[in-house]
Amino acid sequence: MTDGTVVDAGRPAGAFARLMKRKMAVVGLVLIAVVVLGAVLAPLIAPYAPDEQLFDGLTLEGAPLPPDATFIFGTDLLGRDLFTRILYGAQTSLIIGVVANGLALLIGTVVGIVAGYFRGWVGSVLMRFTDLMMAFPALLLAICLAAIFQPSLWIVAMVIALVNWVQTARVIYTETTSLATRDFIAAERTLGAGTGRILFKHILPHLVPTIIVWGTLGISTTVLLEATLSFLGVGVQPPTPSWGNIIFENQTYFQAAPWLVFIPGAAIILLALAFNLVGDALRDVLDPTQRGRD
Amino acid sequence: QDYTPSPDAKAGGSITVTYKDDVATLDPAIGYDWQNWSMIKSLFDGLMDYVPGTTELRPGLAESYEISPDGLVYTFKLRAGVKFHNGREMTAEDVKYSLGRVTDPATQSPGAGFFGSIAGFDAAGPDGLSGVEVTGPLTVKITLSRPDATFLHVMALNFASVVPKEAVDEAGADFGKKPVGTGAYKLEEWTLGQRLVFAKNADYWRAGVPFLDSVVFEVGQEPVVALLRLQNGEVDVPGDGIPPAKFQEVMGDPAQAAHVVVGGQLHTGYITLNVKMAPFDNLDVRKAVNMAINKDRIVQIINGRAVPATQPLPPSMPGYTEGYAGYAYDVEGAKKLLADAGLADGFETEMYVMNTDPNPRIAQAIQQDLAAIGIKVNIQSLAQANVIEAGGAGTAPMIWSGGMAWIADFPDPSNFYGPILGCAGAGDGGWNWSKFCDEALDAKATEADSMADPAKVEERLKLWSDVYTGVMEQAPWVPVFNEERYTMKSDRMGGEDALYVDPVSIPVNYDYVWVKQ
Amino acid sequence: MSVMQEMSGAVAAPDAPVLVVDQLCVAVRTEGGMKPLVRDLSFSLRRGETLAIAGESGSGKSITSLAIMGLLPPPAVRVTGGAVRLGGVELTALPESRMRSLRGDRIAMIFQEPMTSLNPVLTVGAQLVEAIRAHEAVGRAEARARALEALRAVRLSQPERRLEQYPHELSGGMRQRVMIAMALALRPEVLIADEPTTALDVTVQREVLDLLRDLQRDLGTAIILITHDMGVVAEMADRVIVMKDGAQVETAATADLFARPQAQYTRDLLAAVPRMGAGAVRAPVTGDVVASLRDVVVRFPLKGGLLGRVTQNVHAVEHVSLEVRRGETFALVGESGCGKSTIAKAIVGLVPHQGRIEVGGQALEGLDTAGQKALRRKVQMVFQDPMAALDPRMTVGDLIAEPLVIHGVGTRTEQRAAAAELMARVGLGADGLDRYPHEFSGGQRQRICIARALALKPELIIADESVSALDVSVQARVLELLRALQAEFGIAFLFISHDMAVVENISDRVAVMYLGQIVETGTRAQVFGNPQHAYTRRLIEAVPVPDPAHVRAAGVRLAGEVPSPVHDVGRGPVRVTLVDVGGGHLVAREG
Amino acid sequence: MAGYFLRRIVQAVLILLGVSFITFFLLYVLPADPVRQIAGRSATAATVENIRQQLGLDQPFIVQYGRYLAGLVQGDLGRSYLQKTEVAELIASRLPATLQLMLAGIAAELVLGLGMGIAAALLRGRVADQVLMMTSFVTVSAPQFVVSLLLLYVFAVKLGWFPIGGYGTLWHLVLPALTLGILGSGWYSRMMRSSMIDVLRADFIRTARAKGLTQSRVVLRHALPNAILPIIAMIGIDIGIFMGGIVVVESVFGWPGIGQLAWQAIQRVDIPIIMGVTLVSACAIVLGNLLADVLAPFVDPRIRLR
Ligand SMILES: Nc1ncnc2c1ncn2[C@@H]1O[C@H](COP(=O)(O)OP(=O)(O)OP(=O)(O)O)[C@@H](O)[C@H]1O
Ligand SMILES: Nc1ncnc2c1ncn2[C@@H]1O[C@H](COP(=O)(O)OP(=O)(O)OP(=O)(O)O)[C@@H](O)[C@H]1O
Ligand SMILES: [Mg+2]
Ligand SMILES: [Mg+2]
Repeated sequence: MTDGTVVDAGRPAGAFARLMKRKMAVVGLVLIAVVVLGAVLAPLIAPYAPDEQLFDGLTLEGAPLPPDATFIFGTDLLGRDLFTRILYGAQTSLIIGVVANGLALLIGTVVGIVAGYFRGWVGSVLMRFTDLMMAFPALLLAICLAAIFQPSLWIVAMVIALVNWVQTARVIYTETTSLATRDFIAAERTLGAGTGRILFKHILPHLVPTIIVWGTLGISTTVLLEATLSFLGVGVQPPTPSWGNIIFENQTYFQAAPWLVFIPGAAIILLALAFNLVGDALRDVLDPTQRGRD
Repeated sequence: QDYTPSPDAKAGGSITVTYKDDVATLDPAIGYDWQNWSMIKSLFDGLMDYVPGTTELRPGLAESYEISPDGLVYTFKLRAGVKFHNGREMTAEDVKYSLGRVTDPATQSPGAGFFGSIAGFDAAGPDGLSGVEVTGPLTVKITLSRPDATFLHVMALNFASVVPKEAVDEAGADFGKKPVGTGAYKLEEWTLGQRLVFAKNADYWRAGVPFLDSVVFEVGQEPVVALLRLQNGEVDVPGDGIPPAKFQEVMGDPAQAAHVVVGGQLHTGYITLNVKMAPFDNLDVRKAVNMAINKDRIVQIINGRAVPATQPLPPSMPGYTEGYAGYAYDVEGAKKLLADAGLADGFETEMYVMNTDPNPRIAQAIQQDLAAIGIKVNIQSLAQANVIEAGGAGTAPMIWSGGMAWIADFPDPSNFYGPILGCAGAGDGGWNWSKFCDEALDAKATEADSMADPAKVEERLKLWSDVYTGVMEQAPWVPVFNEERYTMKSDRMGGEDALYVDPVSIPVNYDYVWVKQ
Repeated sequence: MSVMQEMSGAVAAPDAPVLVVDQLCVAVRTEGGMKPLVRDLSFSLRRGETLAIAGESGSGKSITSLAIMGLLPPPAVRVTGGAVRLGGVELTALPESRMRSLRGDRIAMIFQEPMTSLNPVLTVGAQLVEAIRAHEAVGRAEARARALEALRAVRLSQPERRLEQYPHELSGGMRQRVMIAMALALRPEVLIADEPTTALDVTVQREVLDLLRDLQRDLGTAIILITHDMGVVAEMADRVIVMKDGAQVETAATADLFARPQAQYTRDLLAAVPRMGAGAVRAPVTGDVVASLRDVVVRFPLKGGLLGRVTQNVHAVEHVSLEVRRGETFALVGESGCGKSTIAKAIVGLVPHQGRIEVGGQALEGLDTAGQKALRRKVQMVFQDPMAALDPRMTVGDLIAEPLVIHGVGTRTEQRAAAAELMARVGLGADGLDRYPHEFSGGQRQRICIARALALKPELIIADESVSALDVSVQARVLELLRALQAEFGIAFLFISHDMAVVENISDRVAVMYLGQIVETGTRAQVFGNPQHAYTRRLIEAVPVPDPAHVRAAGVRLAGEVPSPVHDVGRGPVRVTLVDVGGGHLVAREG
Repeated sequence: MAGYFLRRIVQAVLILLGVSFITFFLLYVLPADPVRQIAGRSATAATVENIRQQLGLDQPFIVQYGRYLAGLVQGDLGRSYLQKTEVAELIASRLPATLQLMLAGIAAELVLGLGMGIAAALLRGRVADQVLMMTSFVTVSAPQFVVSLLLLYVFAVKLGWFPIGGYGTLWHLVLPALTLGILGSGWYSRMMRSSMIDVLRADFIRTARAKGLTQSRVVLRHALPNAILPIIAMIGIDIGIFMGGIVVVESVFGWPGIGQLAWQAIQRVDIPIIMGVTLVSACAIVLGNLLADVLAPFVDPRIRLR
């Protein structure tokens, strides 16, 4: 017996407290906070308007300016301040990387778990549908949507969620099939646990590491995917910046103006990394077999 | 007036040319791409041709021609002894067959429309054109339904190339993969999606050309990489020119800059304003837009690879109105015009633009310029096909033409009018994206094109000049700039620069270039 | 095959000790600081000697052996002091690479949990062959031959086929024997056997013990035998260490310990040992039938050939009929792999079966979800392998409260209180509620499983080898608990065990299974007092007697083919017919 | 097993039908007129109509789709609108290159990704682990174009170890495959790391170590097969990702694969090519997933094909 009051302390709080004890997790949370604040407060912090093509932002030959005292991140090919665009771009990229990606992750996980657990015809149907979605040319769908709807951030978020769950579903499916054969699941069934409970209380926690991997890596890929879709006309249209767009527009210039590629690239990596730090720590905190490790 | 190659020109050798996009077809009736345009020119010949590196017409397979005084009958006398690559001699029948083939709807030639002035065009079918008659083994008489001053240019188009019937019949739909012509080169090898090899046609009817033994085309090559390979000595001519991303670097390095060739181009980049849509149906608004665009800034953005445009025609095009100032950049004036039109508070509209660099950037520059006079432009940056569709359907208020650009098919002012500014193209699906249709100007244009008499050239050009200034008064377009071509060639390449920026044999005239060693 | 040896206590071991454990301390890092698990443990082991470590479940026996092997679970558990010397080499400070070359070769270990200790994706053969080849430069074929020999030595049926099978296709006892075969094949100097026979029925246990003894005799292997079975201790050990709470409470030569136990704990321990014939006489139970099985058949298809057609069937359960009444303890005994667990799984609906199973008058087939859920409330099962049956990511408190949560019994606080109480009743402290299964010892996990099964106070509890890993004192406590619950709530038990002594002590009725069929069934008195079937008799005789002085009649070891439940499609085992020899005592006719 | 395959083949055919239907439908409703592209800008309305009729594009959707299917059954993928070449021929000429690149790319991914993942799991918590995981984020976030060009620049142009793009020999294959490998390795390494960490603390790993197996054997023979299950699923997925993402790598390295073909076709609404490429890649993806499902029981014998 410990001090006797441990009972019902409510583990979520405990988990959070434990999370806060980890340096890396705190670093991650701080980074996320910085990005979110940057995005929200962009109009206040940014030195310029995001679409302002500054006269002195280009050389006479029309070349962008490297980072210096005035333009701390340099300027882009239209003479706009990159720092400003990165700040504003964070808004778009956060929505894509966090919301759209999160939604895709959610759909994928649910489909994967359900299909992997039930197998039988339910699983078959779900997985064949997943195969279908995977085999289906997503870009084409994007182009069509672009033509049908007014391009907007929400359309692109929807498309990404619609397209990106597939891979997660596949991986989760395979892992679930394996988990479902484990004895403790059988034990759980004999206790009378309903399917939902088994799926979400007993199988899901074991998938957390995988989900974290896909979730955090998904941030990078969806942010870049957004750029491709916007390029095809589905997403945000110029001059609205997003981190993916900035890279995409400028990638051929990476030798002539490396800052235009590497700075937004670093921003994406940083965001993904931040989530990963938190995710990893969370996973360790939630994973009992890792107790005692710092 | 014909071309004399440099005395240093030597025969022999092989060069490598790269392109990004695959070569779709080498069928002269169908090929209409950047990369196959000049290839087809080297494999085939038409009755007419251009002096290399210039826009001057010269006879091709026709040794000479006669035009009837009313300008309706053209009689071509063909060269004797011209052989197809399959060894057969070319005859007048082949000319008739070829013109019949290209205008037959079953061929689905994108160039069929150019032959609209030939009598019987509207009834064209498998039996050929009634206006083309064989009057001797080597004479062809072509009768027009209306005088057409551009007809000789049309006869110099790839679409008018002479092809042997038996080869077409044999290859069937695959003629584009197994081309047989009379040109300076013949196709030796084609590995789909990878490379094509052209070998010198030893029997070529023009003495002394081509100089090269073979030309190797490598397709699927990223322009940036092509440049790297050029520096490495693996590539002689990067067919897609210098990519924008590399431009500064190349020009800033004297060693590389020495290999750069600059030339004019029959190109205009413009914004269409849909005159059928409010508020662009208001001339003042269109003028205001014209005045609001800071063309110098846009040229700066594309690294000065263009000159600001004042009118639809590019400066190197005959008929260009020298000294015409167009609409000067004048923000205040533009605002005032808008205010006059009752739109002092501006308005919101959309501009379609093709999604490849640098077009979205140019669009954003335009967007900013228009924002300065209160017009809020939303950019729709889409794939080429979607933009063309929106333009044709007339649903796009504004379109930036870049990327789908108008490079002239032939160096004649009429080429900039018909489909893109005339009433003919203003219908649903037509390429006249501003849907501009002015009957009076159309009549004037028809008149100009009827002036087939070579003696009236000056007069005709004046007429065209009037047509285009007339267009500018109505301001359905904002001509933004005329692009210049910057390309490169390797050390070993010989022949004057004009051959590498040939205004007609775009991008390179393979028949006349040569290698030094 | 050699003839069974006499007790080997007399084998002299004159040379220096092979293994010395000196003041060993092991601790686990917790949020509240370092918590000791083993304290100042010292002992030494000579060549050919058998040292038994007995003691309370959770007293640190497994941890000690892992510490010797250098395999303490990272990162939390660490050696914090003391030394382990193997032939003069200090092991705790040895670099991993040197340690590795010793493991398996000079010092081998048989782990407590057989289910999770074998790699699920490698065949048994691959795992055996690999162990042999890791230490000896022998060819694949030779290693395979040796592996086969080792499997034969532990008397697995159809050893050739077993080589190609995966662990999940074997019964618990079979897996345990594979583990033993693996250690035996390596012929180490020191063998640590952590509850090696726990999962084995008595006849096999007997053979395995004999085998260990042969090994010891032939190779001079020193054995550390961790067991809670005082019978095994009495038969096997030269010396005994009794542990409690991570420390040694007593050590003595086996005979001395049994004759003159010094510490109070040891005395309690010995007193708690169940002895054959000691069971109290119980009144016959005449309650309603809680569960009845009629002609139940379970077969597992085995696929072979290119197209994966079913070529053979495992006839795990063949035409089994039995009834369990309210308030009664029905024991199912039989050798490993005879189908006991399969019957249990069939009753809870985990394996498809033919025949009719009724629980509380309800047939299993055709139940809807709600009906199934209601049924689950009536029947609870305690799985054979506790580690595998507990969700490793839930705290023990949540695990025990799980059935209450599922069936919506009580509020969260009530559930937690109930969990704490159940923990206490199975002899675990409430501080364990917030720990996770892997932080417990084997026996503790078994108790967690039992607590979980008790939570709902079901009508029938199926206990599959549920007290096998418990030390006798705890076992006694748990059995006492079960009995109390039975008295209080009329719970019926289907008690699956190979421990004949326990069965004899607690059961009302007994069924003896052999190769998927019941060969003898009747009341405890009938079966134990008057065993009719030869197999039953053999089982009873094989029970180790917790008395070092006891001299076993020199029986003959089983020889020849071990019978197998696998038959080609279309064939099957001969069906036995049971005849009543009086008073409901059914016995299979032999012949 | 045989029944399983039969069922999966039927399912695969259904999936392909579904894909073909949806794709065809999307192309049908796509507001971009292929006939306009074919007819060219000087064409009259009559010419356009004529071509539309010739191609049967004036027919109702169902008729068009039915015709396409009828052709498909006979192995006829149609003729490209703009290239006027048999689509089957175009694809056949490019498929080998793409397959080569895909296989080599997956191999590179696996070697790099699994290697990094295993190393990171074993070095868990150390600096090397953090560096490796950082690397995985960098590779996942890196724009394909930049990575391709950087590799080309360093290894082909500067060091001259490899040809500057092109197709043919094994030597040509190295850089593009490596590029794909680098770009995809991040996923594998992260997955592998997390999967491996889970497996490494299983009881049977302890058993393996108790046998005195070498570390490499414990990792490769015991942990890897257990950890690789999710990876197998990923290989099936990867085929799809490759099909979508190979365009840039192919174009930078001048690799004559179907990625470039597809990209050009999409830009110009060359419906027969889009359809053909879509079907071929759908086949590859379905096959890849089938393979992943069929392999799963081999990796984990507890899983049964059903
Ligand atoms: N990873 C761990 N973390 C924390 N505590 C642990 C861990 N493993 C074991 N323990 C604790 O250490 C003590 C000794 O465990 P050990 O496994 O050695 O017991 P044992 O003597 O083998 O018992 P049994 O006979 O039940 O197997 C137990 O109280 C157990 O709860
Ligand atoms: N999933 C399966 N596939 C194939 N055979 C199986 C499977 N499960 C069990 N068996 C076989 O069925 C038989 C009975 O197994 P069961 O687990 O019921 O034995 P048991 O009596 O519980 O033995 P033990 O006392 O060793 O646990 C064994 O021969 C076993 O190999
Ligand atoms: Mg133990
Ligand atoms: Mg069992």
